[in-house]
Amino acid sequence: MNPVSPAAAARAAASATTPSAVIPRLDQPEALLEAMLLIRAYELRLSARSAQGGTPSTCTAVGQEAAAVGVVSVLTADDLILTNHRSAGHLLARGADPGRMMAEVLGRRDGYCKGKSGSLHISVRELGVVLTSTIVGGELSLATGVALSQTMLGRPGIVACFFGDGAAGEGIFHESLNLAAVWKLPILYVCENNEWQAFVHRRETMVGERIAARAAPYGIASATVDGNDVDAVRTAARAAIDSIRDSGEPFLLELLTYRLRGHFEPDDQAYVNAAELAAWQARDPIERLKARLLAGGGFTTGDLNGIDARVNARIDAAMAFAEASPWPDTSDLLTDIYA
Amino acid sequence: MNPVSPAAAARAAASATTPSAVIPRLDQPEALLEAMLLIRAYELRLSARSAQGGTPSTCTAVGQEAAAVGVVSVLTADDLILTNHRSAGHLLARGADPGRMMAEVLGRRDGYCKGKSGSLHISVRELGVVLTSTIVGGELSLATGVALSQTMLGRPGIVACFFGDGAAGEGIFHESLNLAAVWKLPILYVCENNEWQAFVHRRETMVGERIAARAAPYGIASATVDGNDVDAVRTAARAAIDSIRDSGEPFLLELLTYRLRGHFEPDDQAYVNAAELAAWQARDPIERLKARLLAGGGFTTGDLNGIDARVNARIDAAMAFAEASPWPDTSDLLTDIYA
Amino acid sequence: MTTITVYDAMAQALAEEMRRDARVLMFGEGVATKRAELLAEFGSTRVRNTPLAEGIIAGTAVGAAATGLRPVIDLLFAPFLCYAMDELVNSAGKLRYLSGGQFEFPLVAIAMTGAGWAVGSQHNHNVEAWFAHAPGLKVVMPSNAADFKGLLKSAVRDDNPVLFFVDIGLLYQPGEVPDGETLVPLGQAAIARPGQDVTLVSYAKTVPVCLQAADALAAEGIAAEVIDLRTIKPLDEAMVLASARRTGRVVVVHEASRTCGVGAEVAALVAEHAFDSLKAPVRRVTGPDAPPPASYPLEQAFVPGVDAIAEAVRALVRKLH
Amino acid sequence: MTTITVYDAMAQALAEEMRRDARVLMFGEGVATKRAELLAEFGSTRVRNTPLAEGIIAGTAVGAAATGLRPVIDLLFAPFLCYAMDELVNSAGKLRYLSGGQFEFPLVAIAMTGAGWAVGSQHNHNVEAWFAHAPGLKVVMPSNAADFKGLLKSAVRDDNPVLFFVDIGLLYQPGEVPDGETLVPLGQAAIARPGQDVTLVSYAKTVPVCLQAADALAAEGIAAEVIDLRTIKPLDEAMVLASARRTGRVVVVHEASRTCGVGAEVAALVAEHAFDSLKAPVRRVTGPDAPPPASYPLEQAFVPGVDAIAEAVRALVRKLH
Ligand SMILES: Cc1ncc(C[n+]2csc(CCOP(=O)(O)OP(=O)(O)O)c2C)c(N)n1
Ligand SMILES: Cc1ncc(C[n+]2csc(CCOP(=O)(O)OP(=O)(O)O)c2C)c(N)n1
Ligand SMILES: [Mg+2]
Ligand SMILES: [Mg+2]
Repeated sequence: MNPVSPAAAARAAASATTPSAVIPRLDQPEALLEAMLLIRAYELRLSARSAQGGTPSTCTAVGQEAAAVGVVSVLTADDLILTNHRSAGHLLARGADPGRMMAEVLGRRDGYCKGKSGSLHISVRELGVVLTSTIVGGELSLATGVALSQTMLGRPGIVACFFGDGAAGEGIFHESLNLAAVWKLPILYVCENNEWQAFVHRRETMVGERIAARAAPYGIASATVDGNDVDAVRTAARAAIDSIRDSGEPFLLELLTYRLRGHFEPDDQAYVNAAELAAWQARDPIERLKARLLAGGGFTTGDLNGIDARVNARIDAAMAFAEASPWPDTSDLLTDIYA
Repeated sequence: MNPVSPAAAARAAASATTPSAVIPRLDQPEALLEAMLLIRAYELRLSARSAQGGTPSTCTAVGQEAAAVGVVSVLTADDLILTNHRSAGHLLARGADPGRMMAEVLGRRDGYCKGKSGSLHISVRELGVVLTSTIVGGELSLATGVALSQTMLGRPGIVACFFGDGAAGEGIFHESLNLAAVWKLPILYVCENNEWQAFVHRRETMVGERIAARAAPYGIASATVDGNDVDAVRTAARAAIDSIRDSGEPFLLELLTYRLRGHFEPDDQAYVNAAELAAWQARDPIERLKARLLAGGGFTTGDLNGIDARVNARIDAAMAFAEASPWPDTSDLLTDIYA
Repeated sequence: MTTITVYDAMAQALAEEMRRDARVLMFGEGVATKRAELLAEFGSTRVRNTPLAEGIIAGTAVGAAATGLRPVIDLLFAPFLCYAMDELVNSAGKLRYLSGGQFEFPLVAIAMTGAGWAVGSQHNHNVEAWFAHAPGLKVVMPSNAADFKGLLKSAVRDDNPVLFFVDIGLLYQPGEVPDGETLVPLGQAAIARPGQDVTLVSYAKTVPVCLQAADALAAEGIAAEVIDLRTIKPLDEAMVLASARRTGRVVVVHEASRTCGVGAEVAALVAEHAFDSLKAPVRRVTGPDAPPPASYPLEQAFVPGVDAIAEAVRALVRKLH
Repeated sequence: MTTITVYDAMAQALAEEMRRDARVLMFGEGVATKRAELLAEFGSTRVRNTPLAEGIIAGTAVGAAATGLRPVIDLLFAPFLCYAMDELVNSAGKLRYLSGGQFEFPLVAIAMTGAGWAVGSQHNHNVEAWFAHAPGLKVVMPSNAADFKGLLKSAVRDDNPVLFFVDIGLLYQPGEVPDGETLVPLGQAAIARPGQDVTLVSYAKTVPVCLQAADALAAEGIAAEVIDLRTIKPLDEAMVLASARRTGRVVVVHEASRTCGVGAEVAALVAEHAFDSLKAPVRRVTGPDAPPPASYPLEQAFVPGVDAIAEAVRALVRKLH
């Protein structure tokens, strides 16, 4: 017999799961804006490139930058993140290198997943972004186990699980919430309700307007907030995390936002109601933050242009890095299957 | 082209799905009691037999007879029923022949499913008891389709789908409710909350006490009622069905009851809290109905003994029929796979 | 003959069958959005979007099929079938049998799979063998526009549950489709190219690859027969075995992973029932036992190529010539 | 050596591994109720009941395995795996690969299957081949108490997701189990009985049936070698092929349905890699492509019996003697 105490096991395993890369501090308005601009620029650059052909398409979250940055900015380095097919915002806000992300999207060797993932399931373990799944609902099924490890191995971080309004239609959403409630797992369920589920409007898929209403039967606390207002998102996410830490129980945060581009590039959005789209374009989270900073935040147009320029330079460099990255070797086809 | 109108298609398909066997009228107290006694006697007879060995075991619903009889008694011949592994009550209340049911349990040729089902998935199409599944949640996944046929083919009946508190933990429960709400399907979801999910107490599996609370987020009306009081069940089920017919929308009826025997025969119930069991034994639905009939229903003990005797005679005959039924032929192994 | 893509061939099949039989309806995530022409012609009762929930999409189809409708469902990508296994396998595949024949399940479940879009193994995973291994189901996986149309129409008319797999790489391939009613019976393979030296057995996207390999081999004087299974279950054993007995050499080719794949079944059938005619080992050229990767060159390397097929044939022919 | 049942052998394996490694935990529907001795020894944090929801049971195990725990889950009966396919196949099997090797998934998923309890095909359905066909998973299916113990312990120690199938018919079979630490490595078949005339390849409940058939054949002068695969994936191809090359005659026997089953894989391997040694066709004696029925005599008829196996062997030996 060689008994291992849970604490010792935790120490042993900790190195492998505690985020080890540099996680940026996003607590100043400028940093928040820069993160949102970086996400936007990253997604538009890839979209433009794929429109020309020859580059794999992506699911962009243009219009949802405040949701991603708002939540991720209030997480600590100990917290873990699970995300899905529409992950660029979560990853970049957490500090992922846009160059390695682009390399992954292009299927290159320097991608975070050696090119095997492509855009749809990018995990970056050293940043605590684990087990990304493009199966809608996949991350919801895994978050409970990740949170169970956190509690059983005595780790401090909570688990933030990002998913869409569509995912809340999968049965596994319900199973996940129920187990998290019964086992008191420290999970922040973050539903980015962007009104779309691929080519189907959310209203076609449910009676009622709020995903958050689904938390109550499980005894799970919830809140719904304007997801296009980064400050509102931060405040709500902080409160949610406090609730998780105080109660030891999960929380469901619903962020009301909108997918401004199509489901998957290219997408002509012919099926989208033009007035609805226009109304949400007028609520663009980046423009709103910019306006706020200009109005009372002590920023000038010049300041903002400066941030834009920095971001564009980073994206240029990232794309150059990605394009310079070699293709995987054919032998890589058979690696990483078994441990 | 050979266009077929939906109405013509309905006529063509109707013969195959409208219940064609005799469905008993259960509207008098005596008939209700007799149905409940028949179920009890049926289950106890099979349990006693399987305790001796050599007879396949069953999942009994002893203690839940008021739930089955109460709901089934207010259905019309046009309505359809889906049930599960704990189905004897629903089947017998609907008028299934206990002899053919026992033959099925014993795996004999005269069973309703030629012996291929055994006790766990008995369907009787001619009685409108369709698509019985012993996969917990199975009936919930199928009920929506059955109800879709009812509406699209212009058939009058609603669909009553019986399931347990455990099944409400499966994600498919959530998917079923949501689709039924969005597509306005005429489904009476009947949850027999019997406090047990095989060897796990319901309280270990959920926060809160009511399955019915899970209907609200989908905009589905619900009610919770004493499932051991056959009159209360009938009243609630009638109101639920009226609601479905008036609104064209589904309804979730939760019946609070208790599984007085084990999950699957034999089961020593060592894991059951004795006080809880005793409390529920004291609320036995059959004893309650008997007491009511004796107190103010104009029945004498002799009347009730007469019913008991009739029921026992039927069960004796049923068992004799089942035992006399031949085994299937080995060639039956390969029939009924494809249409 | 008209030349149309596989996508359009399927659209024609669906429209024709919905026109013919009012009991046919179609639903799935985005079906009513993406198949706007069906929605326009048949209305929102028969062409429906659904919530994002494969389990209930499939379950609803199964329940509806048993009670008078003839649903066609689009489950998008084959890995999403993982959320619908209970409904497809335990209900559609078994409830006829378990009920002693009381129900029929005339439904078609469509799913896309295969390399071509560089989307990785949560979108690209060839799982047709799972459904061949499960009882009570039929499995179709065509290779060209005419068969897509003719088999989809037959699938809709079949009284059993049919899994209809669409190899992504073929979706926008044009092909000639006969004018007028086109029905291809389920369970019938086709000789895509006759030959007497070796039999290549394949289906879906690797059929054209086998044909290319056959071209290359012809130049070397090796006449390869190419059999397109078209239906995986029921498998046209008679045609496969007849060819194997004629040529004495068999190579099975598919993109799905090797272990317990359709190629294993074909090889086993040949090794059991055409053994006396065999002049050489039965070879399989298949995708590896790996998850298909996203990276384009790796994804391509996953799929059996012309060279690998031709080389497998050469080895067999060399062996005993 | 101590004689214990398969059930007790598994209980010992679980208790020993949980004692050895605090990261091992076990959960499932009724696990804490039914394994009261584990609950008593390891407490309610490490031995848990769950809600009735296979998807989240499996998903939780996968998420926990990737982040430091080593879960064992009991999913009860194999058909219920249909509710956990996404978690097992798309997550556990693929996320290591798709992440470029960032995660490991040391987990064991236990499920029962097979004839014996007359419960019908929604409880009894041998689907081990599905998981052999899916990438990134291991699949174990032992035939006797010692292997159940030794393989379950190895499965718990393995850093990959292991499907551990328990043939119901064996659960209360007694068998000798070595005293002290018992480890049986994954991926290693065993020669259950040596012989030189024919190779019977099998696993789980049909191994003892093959041994009985071998007894009967021995009386007729036919020496059958019986190979117990023990692990379905990775398959011990070397041992199977070596035996096939030695005997020149192979019969594969299992209870699962024939099409695309493990027997197809074994037959295909033999037909490809031991072809030159073959003296007769490769035969399969398997369950039919039907859902297992509940009725006892039909359920028995589903399972390959001694006579069918012996007759298959006789036909091969007759053929070329
Ligand atoms: C199980 C499954 N079903 C369907 C899909 C195809 N699909 C990918 S994203 C998507 C829409 C998801 O909607 P939502 O959850 O709201 O997230 P969003 O894309 O809006 O961020 C769909 C249907 C999938 N990847 N997985
Ligand atoms: C998918 C699935 N999981 C597990 C089981 C095993 N099982 C059969 S009945 C049962 C308990 C069901 O509980 P509930 O839904 O409350 O119904 P009850 O038995 O109490 O009537 C379980 C776990 C099953 N048949 N199907
Ligand atoms: Mg959305
Ligand atoms: Mg219950």
